[in-house]
Amino acid sequence: MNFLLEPLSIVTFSPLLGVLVLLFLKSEQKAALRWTALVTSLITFLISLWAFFFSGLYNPANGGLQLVAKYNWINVAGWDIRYYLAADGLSILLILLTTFLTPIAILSTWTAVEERVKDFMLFFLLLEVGMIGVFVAQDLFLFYIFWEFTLIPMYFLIGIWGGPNRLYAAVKFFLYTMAGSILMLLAILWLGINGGTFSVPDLVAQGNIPADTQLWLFIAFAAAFAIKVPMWPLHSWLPDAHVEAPTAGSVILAGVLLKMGTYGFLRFNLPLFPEASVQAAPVIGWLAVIGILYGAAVSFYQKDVKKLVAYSSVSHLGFVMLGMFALNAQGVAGAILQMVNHGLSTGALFLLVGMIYEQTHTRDLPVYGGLWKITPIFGTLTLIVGLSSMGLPGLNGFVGEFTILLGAFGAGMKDGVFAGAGGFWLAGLAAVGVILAAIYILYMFQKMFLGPAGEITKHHDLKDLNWREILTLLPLLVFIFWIGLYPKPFFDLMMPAIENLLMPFQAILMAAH
Amino acid sequence: MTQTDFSTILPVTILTAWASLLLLADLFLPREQKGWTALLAALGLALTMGITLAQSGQEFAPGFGGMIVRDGFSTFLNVLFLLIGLLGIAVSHGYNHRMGIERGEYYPLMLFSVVGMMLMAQATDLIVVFLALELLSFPLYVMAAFAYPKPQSEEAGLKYFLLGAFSSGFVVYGIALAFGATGSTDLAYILAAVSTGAASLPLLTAGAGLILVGFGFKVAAVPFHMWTPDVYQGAPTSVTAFMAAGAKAAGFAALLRVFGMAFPALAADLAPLMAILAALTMILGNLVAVAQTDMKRMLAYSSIAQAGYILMAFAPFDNEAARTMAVAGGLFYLVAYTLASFGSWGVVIALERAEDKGLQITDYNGLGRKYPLLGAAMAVFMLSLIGLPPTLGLIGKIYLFRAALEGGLVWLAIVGALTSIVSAFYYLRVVVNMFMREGQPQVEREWWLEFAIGAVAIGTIIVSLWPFPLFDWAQQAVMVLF
Amino acid sequence: MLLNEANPATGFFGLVPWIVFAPVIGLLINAFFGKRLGETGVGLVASLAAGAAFLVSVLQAVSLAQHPEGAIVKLGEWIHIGQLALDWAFRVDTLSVTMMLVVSGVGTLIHIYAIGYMREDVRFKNDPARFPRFFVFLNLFIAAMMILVSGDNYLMLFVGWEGVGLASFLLIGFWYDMDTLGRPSWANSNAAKKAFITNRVGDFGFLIAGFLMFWYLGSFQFDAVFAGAPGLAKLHPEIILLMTVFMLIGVAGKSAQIPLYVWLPDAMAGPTPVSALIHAATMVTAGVYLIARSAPIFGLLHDSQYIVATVGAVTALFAATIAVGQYDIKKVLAYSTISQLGFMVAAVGMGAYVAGMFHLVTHAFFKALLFLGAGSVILGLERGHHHAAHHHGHGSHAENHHEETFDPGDMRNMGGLRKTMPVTFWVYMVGTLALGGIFPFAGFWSKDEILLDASLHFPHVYWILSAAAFLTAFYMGRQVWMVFFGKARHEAAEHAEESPLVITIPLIILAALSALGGFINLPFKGFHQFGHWLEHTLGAIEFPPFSLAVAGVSTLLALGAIALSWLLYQRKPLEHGQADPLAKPLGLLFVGMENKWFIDEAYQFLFVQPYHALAGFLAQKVDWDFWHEWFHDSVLVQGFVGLARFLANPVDLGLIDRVSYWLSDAIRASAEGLRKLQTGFVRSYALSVVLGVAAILGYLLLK
Amino acid sequence: MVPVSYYLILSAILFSLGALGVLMRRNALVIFMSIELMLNAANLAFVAFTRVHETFSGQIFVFFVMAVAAAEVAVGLALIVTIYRSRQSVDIDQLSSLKG
Repeated sequence: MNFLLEPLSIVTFSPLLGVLVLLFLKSEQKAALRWTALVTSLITFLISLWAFFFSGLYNPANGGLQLVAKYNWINVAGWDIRYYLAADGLSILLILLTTFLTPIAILSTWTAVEERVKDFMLFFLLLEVGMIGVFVAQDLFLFYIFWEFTLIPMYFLIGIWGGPNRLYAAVKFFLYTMAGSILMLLAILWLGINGGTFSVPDLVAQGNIPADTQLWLFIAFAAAFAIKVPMWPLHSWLPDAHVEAPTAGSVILAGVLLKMGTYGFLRFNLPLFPEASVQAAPVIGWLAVIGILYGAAVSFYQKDVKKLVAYSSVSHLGFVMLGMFALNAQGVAGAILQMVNHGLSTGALFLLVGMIYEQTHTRDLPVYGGLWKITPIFGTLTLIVGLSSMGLPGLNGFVGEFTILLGAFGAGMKDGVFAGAGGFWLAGLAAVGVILAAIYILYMFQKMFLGPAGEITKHHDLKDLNWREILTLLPLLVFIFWIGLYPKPFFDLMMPAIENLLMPFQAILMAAH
Repeated sequence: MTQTDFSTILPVTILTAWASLLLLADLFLPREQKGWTALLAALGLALTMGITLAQSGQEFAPGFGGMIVRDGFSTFLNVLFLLIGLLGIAVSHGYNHRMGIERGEYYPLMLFSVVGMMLMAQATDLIVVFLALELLSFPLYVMAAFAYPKPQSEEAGLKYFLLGAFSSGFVVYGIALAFGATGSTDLAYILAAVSTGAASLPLLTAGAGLILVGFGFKVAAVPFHMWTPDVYQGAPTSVTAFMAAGAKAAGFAALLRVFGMAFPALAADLAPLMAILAALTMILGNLVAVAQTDMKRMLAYSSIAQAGYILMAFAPFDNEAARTMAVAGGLFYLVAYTLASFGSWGVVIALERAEDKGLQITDYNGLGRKYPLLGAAMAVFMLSLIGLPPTLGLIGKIYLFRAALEGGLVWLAIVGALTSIVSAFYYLRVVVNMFMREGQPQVEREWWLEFAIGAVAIGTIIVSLWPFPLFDWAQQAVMVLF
Repeated sequence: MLLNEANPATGFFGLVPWIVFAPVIGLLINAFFGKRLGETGVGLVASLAAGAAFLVSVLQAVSLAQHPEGAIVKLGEWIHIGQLALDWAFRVDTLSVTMMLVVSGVGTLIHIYAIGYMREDVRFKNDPARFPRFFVFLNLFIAAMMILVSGDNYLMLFVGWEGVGLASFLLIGFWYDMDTLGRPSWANSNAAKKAFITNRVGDFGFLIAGFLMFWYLGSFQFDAVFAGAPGLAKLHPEIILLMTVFMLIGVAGKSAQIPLYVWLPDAMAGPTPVSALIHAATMVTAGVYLIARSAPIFGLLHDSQYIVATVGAVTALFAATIAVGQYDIKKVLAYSTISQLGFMVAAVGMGAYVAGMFHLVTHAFFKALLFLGAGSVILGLERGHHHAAHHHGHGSHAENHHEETFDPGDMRNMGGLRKTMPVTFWVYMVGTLALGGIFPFAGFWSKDEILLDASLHFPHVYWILSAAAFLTAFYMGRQVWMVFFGKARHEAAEHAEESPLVITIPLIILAALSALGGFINLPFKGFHQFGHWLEHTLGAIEFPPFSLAVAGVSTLLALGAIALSWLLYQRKPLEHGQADPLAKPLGLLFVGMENKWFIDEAYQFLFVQPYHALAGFLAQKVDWDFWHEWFHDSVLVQGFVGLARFLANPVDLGLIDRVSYWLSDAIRASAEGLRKLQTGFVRSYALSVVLGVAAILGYLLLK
Repeated sequence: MVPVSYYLILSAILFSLGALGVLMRRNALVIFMSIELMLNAANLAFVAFTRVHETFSGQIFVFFVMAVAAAEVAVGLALIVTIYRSRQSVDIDQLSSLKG
C-alpha cells in the first residue's frame, strides 16, 4: 500500500476520506454533510499546497516530472500498465486550480442545494478525485480511467440537481464526451501495443511513430479533447450542460472539466505527436479563431445569462487553443495561464449568476436592469469579474489573452507554425475577439445592472451579497488581481516545463520550412 | 477407469450425484420448506467449487482416452459456472417463492445444467461437447417454461426448445461432417489429421461452420440471436438471469475449446467470419436495445450486444501473436459480463412483481432516491456494461479492443467503440430514470438477493481496481488451448 | 518599502510610483469607507489623493530640472516569457512629467470643483448615496492615467490606456439609470458602452501594433524599440508603416479621431467634471501623447506622418462643422474637443511634437475651463429651474411640464446669463478667447505653432486647419452669444444663480492658466522654454522662426469668425423657439451639421445592425436552430433513434422477416406445390438460423 | 455395392427436408418430428462415414444421438403437452405474444 502514501496519491485521494465520513452521516444532517465536504476539500487544498510548496519535494525550477509515484499495476505479457502519478509545470497550476475551486464551489451550494445534500457532496468529492487524477496521471491507461470517471459524477450533478431540462443536458453531456473519449481509447491502446508501455514519458522518449500514423492518433486524441474543450463546432453540448447544471456544477464544469480537454492537448497531443501537431496546428488555429469570434458573437445574442457565459467559454477556450498551437513559449504559457484565468473568471461569473438566481429564480436578462443601485457590492464584483473575463489590463484575463495573442502573432512569422496558413491573420482576427468580448460582457453588465430598474428589480426585495457569498468570491478576486498585476510566480512555475515541451518543435519547424 | 479418469470428472460426478439425490430429497420436503432445497443445492455447488479449486494446481490431465480433460481452462470456467449457479440460487430463492413457482425440481435442474456447462468446458471430444450442450440445454428449456401455465413462460420454453433443438441439429450434422473429414471426433486427433494432411478440408470447414452455428445460437450471436429477447422476456426472470450468464459462458467455453484445439488450421477462414459476426452482433444488439421499453427485453438485447464484444476475442484468431491475449481478454470480459449481467437481472428481480408489473424501464423511476444502495448497484452494473470506470466492464473492454487492435482489426475496434457509445444511450436511460426522475418503485426486500447484488457490485468495482490477478488467471487458463 | 532599491534613483525619482499609489489609496479608502466619511470627507480624501499625485509630479519636475536625462524606476517584473520581458517600470522624463503635471494638476482642480458640483448634482438626480462612487471612479481615472503617462513600455502604457477607458466608461455611465435629463432610460449606459467598445476597437489597433513591434523589434520597452526601429525601417519599411497605422487606430479610438470619434459626443452623458477632466483635458489626449512618445517611430516614414497629419487635420475640420450646428452647450464643446484633438494629432503627425504637446497643455487648461464653466451654467440653470418651479407653485402640472421638457444644457433655453452668472461669464470668455486663438491667450500661441509647422511642411494640412480654426472661433462666438448675451429664453435662465466658491475658484485658476499658459513656449528666439524642456526627451528640435504672416492670418480669421457670429446671433438675438439663423442660408448643409452628418446613423447601419443581425443569425439560426436543434436533436438523436427503431421493427422483425417471407415463398415455389404455408415467428427465427448457416457455409466453402 | 457418397447425399437430402419442415410446418409436433429427422440425417452420415474411416466411434456417436433425441422427446413432448393443455392448440404461429 506504499503507493497510497505518495504525496500525489494523498492529494488525489484525500477527498475519498470525506466520502467515507459522508457515508456514515444521515441525509438529514445537512449542516454536518456540508461541513464535512467543505473541510475535506479545504484539507485537500492545503495538502496540495503542502505537496508543491512546503514539502520540499517539488522544485519549481525543474522542468521535468516530479513527485513521481510509479508502481506496477497491471503487468502481464505485453501489458505494462502503471500506477504512475507525477506533476510538472504543465499540470501544477491545474491541480491547484482544482483543489482551489472545489471548496469554493462547495461553499456556493450552502443554501443553493437543499435536496439530497448527501448525494450531492458525495458526487462532488468523487468528481474532485477524478479531476485531480486526470491532471496527475502519467500513464495513459490510468489517465483514461480518471478521464472517464469524471463523467459519472458530473452526469449525476447535472441530471439530479440541474434545471428543468436537466435530463436532456446530462445525457447529451455524457454521450458527447464519451463519443470523443472512446476514440481516444483506441489510440491509447494502439500506443500501448506498439510502444509496449502506457507511460507517457516513456512513449515520448521512444518517439518513433511515423508521421502519417501520428496524424491518425492525433485526430483520435483530439476527438476526445476537442469535444471536452469544447472547440468549435463541437460545442453544442456546452450551453445545455452549463445552463442546466447547478451553480457549483457550472463552476467546476467551466473551471476544471473544460481544462481537462486543453490539458489533454498539452500533455498528450503535443509531446506524443509533435510532427502531427505541427501539421494540425493551422487547422486547430483556425478552428480556435472561428470559435473565438463565433462564441463571442453568439453569446452577445443570448438572453439567458448563463447561456451567455457558457458561450463565452467557447470564445475563451478558443484563445487557449490558439495559444497552445502557436507552439512558442508565449503562446503556450499564455494558454496555460488562460486556463487558470478562465477557471477563475468564468467560475466567478457562474457563482455570481447563481447567487442572483437563488433570489430571483430567473436568468432572463430583459427582466433585470438597474440592479447596481440596489445591490452595489454584487454589481461591483460582477463588473470586476466581467472585466477580468474580457481581458482588461491589470486583471488576470489580459495577461493570458495578451500573451496568447502575442504568441499566435509570432507563430505567423516566417519560421512560425502558422506561417503560410494564414500567418498574422489568425492573431489579427483573434484580436477582434477582444472587441467582441467587450461587447457581450458590457451588454450583459448593462442589461443587468445599468439602465432603469427592470421588472425583477422593481418587484423583488433583492438583497445584496451576504458575508458567505462574499467570502466565496473573495479568493477568486484575490487571484484575479494577483495574476493580473504580478503573474510572475505563475509563469515561473510553468516555464521550465514549457521549455522542455517546446524543445522538439524547433527542429521540426526548421525542417518544415 | 483409472484414477486420473476419475479425478478428471470428480467435480462433475459429485454435482450430478448431488443433484440426483436432491431430486429425491425434495420429495420428502414439505411444500412450505422448499427453502431447504435451495440451501442444499447451494451447498452442493459450494462443495464442488471447493473440490474444483483444490484440484486446480494440477496440470493438463486428460481422462477417458482424451475425451475429457481437466486443465487450467476448465478450472477457470468451472469456477465461473459454479459461481453462476450460486448466484442463480441466490436470486431465484425469493423470486420463485414470490411468483408461486417454487417447485422442488427447479434447483436440481439448475444443478444439472451447471453440470452440462462444466462438461462443456472440460470436453475434448465432439461427442462430449454435444452431450454437454444438450445436458445444459434441456434443463434450461424446462426452466424457461417453469412458470407454466403462464402463457409467456410456456411460449418462451417452447420457442427456446424448438429453436435450440433445431440448432443442435446443425451441430450434430456439423460433427458428423467433421468426423467424416478426419475420422475422429477427438479434438486432438482432428488437429493431428489436419496437420498431417489426412483430413478433407472442405468437409471439415463445413463441419466447423455448422458447429459454429450451434454455439452461435447458445451465445446469441447475430443472426442466431432471435430467440433471445423472446425467451429472456418470457422466462421467469430468475431463470433468465441464470441463462443469460450461464448458457452464454458455456457457449463461449465450447467455442474456445473446440476452435482453439481442433480448428487452428482453419483459423484463416474462421477468423474473418468471427470478426463479422462480432461486428453484426454488436451493431444489431446495441441498436435494437435502444428502442426497447421493457427492461427484460432491453437487457436481452444488451446481452446480445455483449456477446458481440466477447466475440471480438475470436477475431484475431489467425494471429498467433495476438490470440492468446485476445482469448484471455475474452475470458476476462466473460467474468465482467457475468457479474454485471447477473447484477442487473438481480435488480430486475427485485423490482418485478406479479402479473409482469415493474418491468418497464419507467418503473425504475426514482429507484435511486428510494433505495439508494440498490440504485447505486444498478448504476454500477450499467456503467460496467457501458465500460466506464471504476468498473470491471471498462477493463474488460479495453482488453478486447486491444485484442482487436493487436490483431490488426482496427475497424472492428472502431465498431466496438462506436457501439459502446450507442450502448451508453440505453444504459444511461436506466440511470436517468433511477436517479433523475421521480417515481415510487416497489421493491421486494430479500436478503439473499440483496446480498448477491451487493457482492456482485462490489466485486465489479474492486476487481477493476486490481484486475491483474484475474487477468493473469485468465491468461494461464488459455495457455493450454494453443 | 515600495520604493525601488535596484535603481538608486536620484532626487525624487524614486517617489514616482506614488503618482499611482496615492490615487489608488484614495479610491480604496472611499470605496470601503465612503459611506461613513460623508460627502466632504470623501471629496477631501479624493482631492488629497489627486493632490498628492500632483505634488509627486512637481517633485519629479524639480528633480528633472537637475537631471534632465530622467530615470527609469523599476517596481517589479510583470510578464517574463522567453524574450518577452515586461516590467512594471516608471519612466520619468520631460515628456512624461509634462503629462503628469497636466493630469494631476488639472485633475486636482477638477476634484475640488466636483465636490461642489456633485453635491448639487446628486440632489438634482435624487440619489445622494451615489456621491462617494463618483470620487472612487475619479481617483481610478487619475491612477490609470498616471500609469498611462509614466509607463516605460508600451504594454504598461496600454494598461493605463484601457484603465482610463474603464474609468471613462464608469463615469459616462455614472447616471446609468437615466438619460442626460434625468429620465429613466438606457441612454447613459448606452453612451458608456459605446465609449468603451469604440475604444476597444482602437485598442485592437494598439495591440496589433504592439505585436508587430515585439516580433520585429523584440521588445515593448521604449528605448529598445526606438533603438531598433531605424534598422527595421530600412529593411521592412512596410512593417513600420503598418505599425504606425495600427497605432493610429488606437489613437483614433482614444483621442476621438476619424473614424472612431463617435463616442466622445455621447460621452457628455457623464457629469460635467468628467467631461472636463477626461473627455477634454486629459484622457483624450493620450493618443497625442502616444504619438509624441513614439516619435522615433512615426518620424521614420514620411508616409506615416502624412497619414497621421491628414487624419488629424480632417478630423479637426469635420468636427468643427458639426460643432457649428449643435444646440447643447456640452455637445458644442465635445465637438470642439474632437476638433482640437485633430489639431494636436495633426501636429504630432507632422513631427511638430512640441507644438502638439504645447497645444495639448493649453487645451487642457482652456477646455477644462470651458467645460467646467458649462457645468456651472448648467447648474445655474438647474437652480433657476428649481427656483422657478418652486415659485410657480403648487400646480404639480406645471412642475411635470417642466420635468419633461426642460433641458438645462440646451443653449436655446439660455440667454442673458452674463448678468445672473458674472463670474462664470468672465471665465468663460477667457476660455472662449483662448480656444478661438485670440492673442495673447494660450490658444493663440499653441495653435499658431501648429499652423506654422503645417505651412512649412504639409500645406494641405495648413489649409484644412485654417478652415477649422475659422469655424472654431465661429462656433465659440455663437455659443457665447447664445448663452450669455441677449435675453433669457427660458424662465430657468431668468432665475439662474451663480455657483458657489468651491466651483468658481477652480474656474478662476483655470482661467488664469488659459490666459497665461501660452507664455511657457513663446515662439521667439531665446524662449521656447517648453520646447527645450521636451528636447531632453525628444532629441534636438528645430524651431521654425515665428511667422507674422501665419499668425496674422489666423488672428484675422478668428476675428472674422467672431464678427460673423456676432452678425448672426447677437445683432438680432435668438428668440425662444426660433430656428437657427444659419439654417436658412446653409439649407441642407446645416441639416447635416445639426445631425452630425448622420455618421452615427451610418455606423448604426453599417456596423451595429449588421453585427446584431449576424450575432442573431449565428446564435439563433446557426447555433441553435441548425447546429443544436437540427443537427444534434434531429439528425443525431432522431436519426439515431430512428435507425434504432428501424432496426428494431422493420429490420429485426420486418426486414429479416420480410426476407424470410420472400425466401419462404421461394422455397415453397421450389418445393413444388407443398401445402400452403403460413410463416410464424418461431419459424422465421428458424429461417434466420438457416440463413445464417447458408451464409456461413457459403462464405467458408466458396471463398 | 452402393457407394458411400449415395448415403451422404441421402443424408443431406433428409437433413434439408428436416430443416424445411421446421420452416414450413405450423404444428409444433410436426416441427419437432422434422428436427428428429435432421438428427437422423446426421446419424446416417455418421454411419456412412464410419464405413469410410473403418472405425467404430461414429457408430457410438449414433447411439448417443439417439439417446439424446429420446431425452429431447421427453422434454419436448412435455412442453408441447403443457401448451396444448392451456391453449388447446399446438400451432406455433399462435405463440407470438412475445415480440418486439
